[in-house]
Amino acid sequence: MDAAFHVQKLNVFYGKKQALRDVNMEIPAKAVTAVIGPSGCGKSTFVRCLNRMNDLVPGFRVEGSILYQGKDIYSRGMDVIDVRRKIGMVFQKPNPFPKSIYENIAYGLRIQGVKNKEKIDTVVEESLKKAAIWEEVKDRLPQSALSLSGGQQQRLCIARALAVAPEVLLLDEPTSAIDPIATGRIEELLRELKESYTIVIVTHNMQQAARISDITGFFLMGELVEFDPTSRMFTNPKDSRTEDYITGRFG
Amino acid sequence: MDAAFHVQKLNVFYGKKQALRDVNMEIPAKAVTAVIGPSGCGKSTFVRCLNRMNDLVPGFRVEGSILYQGKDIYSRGMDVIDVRRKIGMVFQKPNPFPKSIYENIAYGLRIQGVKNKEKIDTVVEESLKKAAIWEEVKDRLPQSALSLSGGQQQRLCIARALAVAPEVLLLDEPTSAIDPIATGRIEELLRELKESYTIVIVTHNMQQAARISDITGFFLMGELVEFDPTSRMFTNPKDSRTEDYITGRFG
Amino acid sequence: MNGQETIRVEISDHKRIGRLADRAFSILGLFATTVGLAVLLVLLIDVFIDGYPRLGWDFLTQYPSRKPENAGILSAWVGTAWLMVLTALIAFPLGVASATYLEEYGRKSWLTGFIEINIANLAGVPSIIYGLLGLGLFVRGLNLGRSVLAGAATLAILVLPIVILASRESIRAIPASIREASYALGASKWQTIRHQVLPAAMPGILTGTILAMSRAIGETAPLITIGALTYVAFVPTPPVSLEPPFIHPQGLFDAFTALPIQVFNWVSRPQKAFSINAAAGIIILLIITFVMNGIAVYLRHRYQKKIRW
Amino acid sequence: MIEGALFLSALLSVFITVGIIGVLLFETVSFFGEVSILDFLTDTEWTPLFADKHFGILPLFTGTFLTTLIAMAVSLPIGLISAIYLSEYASDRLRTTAKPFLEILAAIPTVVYGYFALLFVTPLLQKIIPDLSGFNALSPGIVMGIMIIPIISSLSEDAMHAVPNGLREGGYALGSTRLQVALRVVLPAAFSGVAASFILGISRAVGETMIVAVAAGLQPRLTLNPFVPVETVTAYIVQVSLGDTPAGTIEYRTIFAAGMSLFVVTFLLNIISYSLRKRFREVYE
Amino acid sequence: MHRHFEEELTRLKERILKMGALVETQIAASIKALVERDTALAKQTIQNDHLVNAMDVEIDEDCIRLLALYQPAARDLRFITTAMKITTDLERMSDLAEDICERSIELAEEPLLKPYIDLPRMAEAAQKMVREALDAFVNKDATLARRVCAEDEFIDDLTQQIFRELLSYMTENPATITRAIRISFVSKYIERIGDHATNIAEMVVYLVEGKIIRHTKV
Amino acid sequence: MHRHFEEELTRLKERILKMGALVETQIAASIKALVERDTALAKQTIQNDHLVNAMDVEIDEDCIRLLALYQPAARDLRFITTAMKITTDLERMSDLAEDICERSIELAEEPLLKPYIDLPRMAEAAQKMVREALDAFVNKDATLARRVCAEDEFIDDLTQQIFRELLSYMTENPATITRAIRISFVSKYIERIGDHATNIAEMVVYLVEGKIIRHTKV
Ligand SMILES: Nc1ncnc2c1ncn2[C@@H]1O[C@H](COP(=O)(O)OP(=O)(O)OP(=O)(O)O)[C@@H](O)[C@H]1O
Ligand SMILES: Nc1ncnc2c1ncn2[C@@H]1O[C@H](COP(=O)(O)OP(=O)(O)OP(=O)(O)O)[C@@H](O)[C@H]1O
Ligand SMILES: [Mg+2]
Ligand SMILES: [Mg+2]
Ligand SMILES: O=P([O-])([O-])[O-]
Repeated sequence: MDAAFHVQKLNVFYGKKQALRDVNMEIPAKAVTAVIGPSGCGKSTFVRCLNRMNDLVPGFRVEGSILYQGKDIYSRGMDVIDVRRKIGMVFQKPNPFPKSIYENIAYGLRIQGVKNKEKIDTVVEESLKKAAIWEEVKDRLPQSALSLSGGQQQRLCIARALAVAPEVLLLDEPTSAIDPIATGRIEELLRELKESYTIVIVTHNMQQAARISDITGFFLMGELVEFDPTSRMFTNPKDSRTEDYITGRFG
Repeated sequence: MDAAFHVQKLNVFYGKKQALRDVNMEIPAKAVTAVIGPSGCGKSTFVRCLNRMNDLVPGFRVEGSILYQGKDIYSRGMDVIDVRRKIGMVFQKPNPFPKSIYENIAYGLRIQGVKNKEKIDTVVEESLKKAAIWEEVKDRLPQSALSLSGGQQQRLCIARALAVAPEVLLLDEPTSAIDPIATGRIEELLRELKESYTIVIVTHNMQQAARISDITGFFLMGELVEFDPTSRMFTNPKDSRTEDYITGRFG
Repeated sequence: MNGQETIRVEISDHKRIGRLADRAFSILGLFATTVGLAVLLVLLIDVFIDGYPRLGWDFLTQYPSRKPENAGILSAWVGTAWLMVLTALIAFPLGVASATYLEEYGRKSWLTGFIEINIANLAGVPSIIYGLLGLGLFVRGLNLGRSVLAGAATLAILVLPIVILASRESIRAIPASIREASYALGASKWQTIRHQVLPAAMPGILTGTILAMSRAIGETAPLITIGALTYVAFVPTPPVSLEPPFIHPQGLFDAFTALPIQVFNWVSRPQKAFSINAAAGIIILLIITFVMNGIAVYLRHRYQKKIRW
Repeated sequence: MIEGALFLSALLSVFITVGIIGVLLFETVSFFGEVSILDFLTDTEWTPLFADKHFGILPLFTGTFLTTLIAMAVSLPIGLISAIYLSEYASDRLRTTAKPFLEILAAIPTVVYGYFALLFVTPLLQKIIPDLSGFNALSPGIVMGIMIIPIISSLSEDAMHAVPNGLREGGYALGSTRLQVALRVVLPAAFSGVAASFILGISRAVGETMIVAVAAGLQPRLTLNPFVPVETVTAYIVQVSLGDTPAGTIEYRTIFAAGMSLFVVTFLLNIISYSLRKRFREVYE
Repeated sequence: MHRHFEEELTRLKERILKMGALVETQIAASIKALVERDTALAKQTIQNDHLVNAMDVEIDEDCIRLLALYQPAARDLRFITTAMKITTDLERMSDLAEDICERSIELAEEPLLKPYIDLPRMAEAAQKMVREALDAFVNKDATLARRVCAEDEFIDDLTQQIFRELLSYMTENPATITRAIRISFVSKYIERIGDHATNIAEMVVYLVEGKIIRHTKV
Repeated sequence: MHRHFEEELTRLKERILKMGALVETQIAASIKALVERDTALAKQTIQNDHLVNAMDVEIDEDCIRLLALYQPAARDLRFITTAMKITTDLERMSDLAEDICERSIELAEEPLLKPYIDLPRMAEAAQKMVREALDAFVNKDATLARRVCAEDEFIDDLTQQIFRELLSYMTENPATITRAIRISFVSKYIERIGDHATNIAEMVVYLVEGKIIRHTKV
């Protein structure tokens, strides 16, 4: 597997507090990488570093490097806006814009200055199809996105992220606010999307990591304890701390 | 096992909408009964009927009977306040009163008119001990309950419910707002409490039902599809709908 | 639990009292709630009975007069209209801009903290103080005289905190997740504010602004303080006309009166006939106020229902 | 660039405060150039418009104090009880319909209340209390109280309503009655919000102008008798403004001195109310 | 997720069937080698045993992986645990076929004791049992599975019969002893293959009905 | 929950040990019955097999219950799946002890062929393997487990030796054939017990190291 990200000696601080310590990781392209670990271990911090979402947090500071396709996304020349466009993100709670379904998807194009209505139409349809929600919404594109159910909203958010043609999809506990059936559908979707996208998913739910990921990283107190193929991680982890966590003996 | 509740032909309506249909169930005393089922199937409605918490909902109507220790709790002569005191409840989100830890526990006694400080002190200590949180809070009883962590708050709420000496503890998804480690602690606690209390727990998390309950009821669209010992339910359910739900094939 | 038996005994009495108190309170509460509404009703009826006879077309089209039966509110309502338009034009952009800064840009610092307390305080400063400010600053300081502009500026400053607070509430209600979503798509900060935050917050902002204007419309004291005339037999120059130069800013500097001032003027006179005029004026004033409030309540209701984050 | 413009707008509110204080201070300082502060605070007569000028602010403040007291005596119990009722007892329908109607009370222009107090309430009261004079503190006080009811009931209700339902359920699940839940769980939880509404109500009463200007009479008097005419700080400012007092005269400056005193009092009240509200928010939002 | 898991289960099922087919082939080949005294085939068959072994390990790891990753319950859980046990039985069958081959290599070096008539019949019966047991597994057919269990009688009887016959040979002519014993071992092996098929059938009943019937005859 | 689950695991382990102890007793008793020609003991031992069977079913159900209710992963999962397999082996050992008893009942009705010397030694070695395999399991001791695998050699050799010896008896005196064959079966049974102990040991290695070593010698 090719690596999409090379994370090297990543250290992250919020003010004086260190949130990540010497993280090294090679995130494979076109695969699902899961990030697990107890609350506060730095999972969100980690994925949010991958598209510089954390830049917005006051006091945030990063050391080390994150190479995406060989280029350090934190280097001077890098355009944050561009990084974020290439590396899309989906959040814990579905957060559709309070606009129509159509406008939610179109937004990403509009801010890039795309005006051509036909082009936008095409992208809207394609993105919704990719996110496996087209059938459910195609007759109600002008309706408010808030009228959708939680699970639909989350798929809409995925479609919205796909609309700007990203290469990577970061997901921070995308199903923790969603009922089990909708969760199943999103897991299915992610599995399909990995054919074309590099996916990194943070999850509190170990079973979810087990079900959908190819490779899993286990964080503990800001450290990457183990980074292994998921099936190995769950049957025969290398590190005893991983073993303890996986078998529920942690803490 | 003795039955604590005999639920007979229970039908529940919210206005015109029927939320429960012909539910028959014998809830064993001094055991953990789990209630599972997909969202909206009537789990919460069911447990909230057991201590008449639903009386507060406008449009709520009940048919059939719920015998608790042989007496119908919905009969005319029944004192709601008394029913609720005997049949305590703990909710999804920890809801400590914004008072001191001590006052949270004392509240139940105070509203019953208990004034004796020593008695209250004793009950506060005992309840906190039973809820396995005494050690963590004994030095900070006068502090606000809101200063506790989510998991601690939930145990405090359990302690608060225990303080009025109930016989039954109803819990509606008590750990769904809490991190996994705190959840583990509460599960442990429930298992201990079943020595002395009849426990009914609603949970979205099938694994949780599997882990901690002795007997499980599976609801679907307001109907009680299956009510069986938990180990049977999870290895060899009778009803194919249960099987589908348990194996994640539902929907 | 050892003391449980004794607790039981104490309870039964306690329980009965508890029940009774509960019942009693529900009656008392209903009564307390209706008192206000009853007074409102009485007030409306009283005003209506008093003022109804005087209402009519000429009441709206006549200038005030020393003869009560000839006196009308033309100059008053035109003045009020002028004031409202100008006030809105000043207060709305400033209010929204300020709210946007504080919510979106203002890093937590002593300065933003200070601005925040300051605005909260301004919202509670008695309106008459604003009158004094208007008097000292606009009428005398900037030498605007007792003009429509001075009045509008005073009222704008008076309602500015209301607009800012409402706008801030509304902007704050937009969850951070919406902003993050926008950033994650590669939007810049201003794009995010412009395309997501402000449009989403607009219903709330408008509601707040309308409420602010309905407050402004009834304000009397500050206008009196800056010296609005109580007796004006002309209307300010209309801002546009059909003849060149079409636009006439000089209207801004004309003297003016306003509805509530007219009402106050009439109320203050001992003659019964003027009180009737006052009542009639009040009816007009109330209608405008109620309509604006109605719109605001409707807006708020509608959007509160629709948007659940 | 945009940020700069926005920042200036935000700063404007500071300029307004500076402006208020500046204007008030400017004239007040000149005022105290002519009148000693001691006199101002201790003299029991206020007669700046007479030939025998006295500049004791006390009579004006007793007027304000008296009308405020009456207003709060009316609005506080009614507002609070109705808040509890609406939040804890009333059905959702009643609550959502009653509240906007109550809020209308606060939206009515104060000059209308003045009319009401002078021409309806006073004559009515005179039937019960024969020696009530045509202008008095009682009638505007009561009407002001009515006007303040929604401030207290609505804000208190908001605060109580913001208390998460979980707390109530927690209370009921322990076997509480409705009243016990309302008084022992919800009210304490909403306490700072409720207190903030009280203080705001007081601040409103203190600063209220038109009702008292119309119905309380314009006679500064050091009394706590609610049946006789009095004058409040605010009414005095209106009184002077109505006349054509030229700028620069001592009479002109008195209104700024009175305004300054008023500002200081309401300022303190507002700050207290603000910090209370802030505390409430920190807990529940 | 459930579709994916379902796919995994299907794949698992297919693998087990493939392993079953391989084992059947092994059994058939071993008997063929015996009857036709084809040492080369016997050696080849012994060789092939490692394929079965590899599949055993692979399926086992797969099952454990599925248990770890998907936390199955009820039907799915029974399916996977059954699969784990079935492969053990299949693997043993292959081992037994290997044993048959070893004996047949030895026997091929000595003169023919007598033409094999009953052994191929037994072997056929055993093979049929294996096939039917796996069919029952695939189709979740408890009735078929129960029939398989019953068929074991037949093989057991034949084994007895063969043993008695061989005894008479041996007593008559001690020179045949070694060969006779070898042949008796072969029949024993086939009998054990039948036993393993019975095991599988019993597990199928468990899979379908959730009831462990093994040992119930005791 | 984890404490409770841990308790369940401990209980499972204890049950397996109890079953192991019972199986050891069965093996010892079967050999004793053979050597001392004690038909009563043999019958008793056959009787007792149902206890082992019952434990097998019980432990199996327990394992499936634990898998269903606690969804174990990693170490715990390996432990439970290993347990399921170990009991199968233990149960087969008990079956083999039963077979030994059957043969010993038959042998007891006939004159003694020769004093048993090697068989008890083999049986002892097999018992030791069983004990050690279970010790290894309990203590998660992969080293010990690997040693157990090695010990199997010894038993295999002895089996060969016994068989050769018996062959000579038979060829010399055809009257001994039936008895000799029975004895050779017994040795075969013991050898298989050793094989099963080896299986357990191999699974212990898997449990500890997460590596399936079975068949790796092939
Ligand atoms: N904005 C921030 N300022 C200061 N500290 C922060 C900030 N965000 C996170 N942290 C701290 O950094 C650590 C890692 O936080 P992070 O949110 O990455 O954890 P997480 O693994 O995502 O946890 P969770 O599962 O609860 O989402 C925590 O100790 C947290 O308290
Ligand atoms: N107050 C109410 N008024 C009207 N309908 C209601 C009310 N509460 C619940 N319902 C309806 O009754 C049904 C059962 O609801 P209930 O809350 O008991 O489901 P649940 O199983 O607890 O779901 P969840 O897992 O989402 O908590 C649902 O269809 C719901 O929409
Ligand atoms: Mg996180
Ligand atoms: Mg529920
Ligand atoms: O190896 P067996 O299963 O035939 O004993």
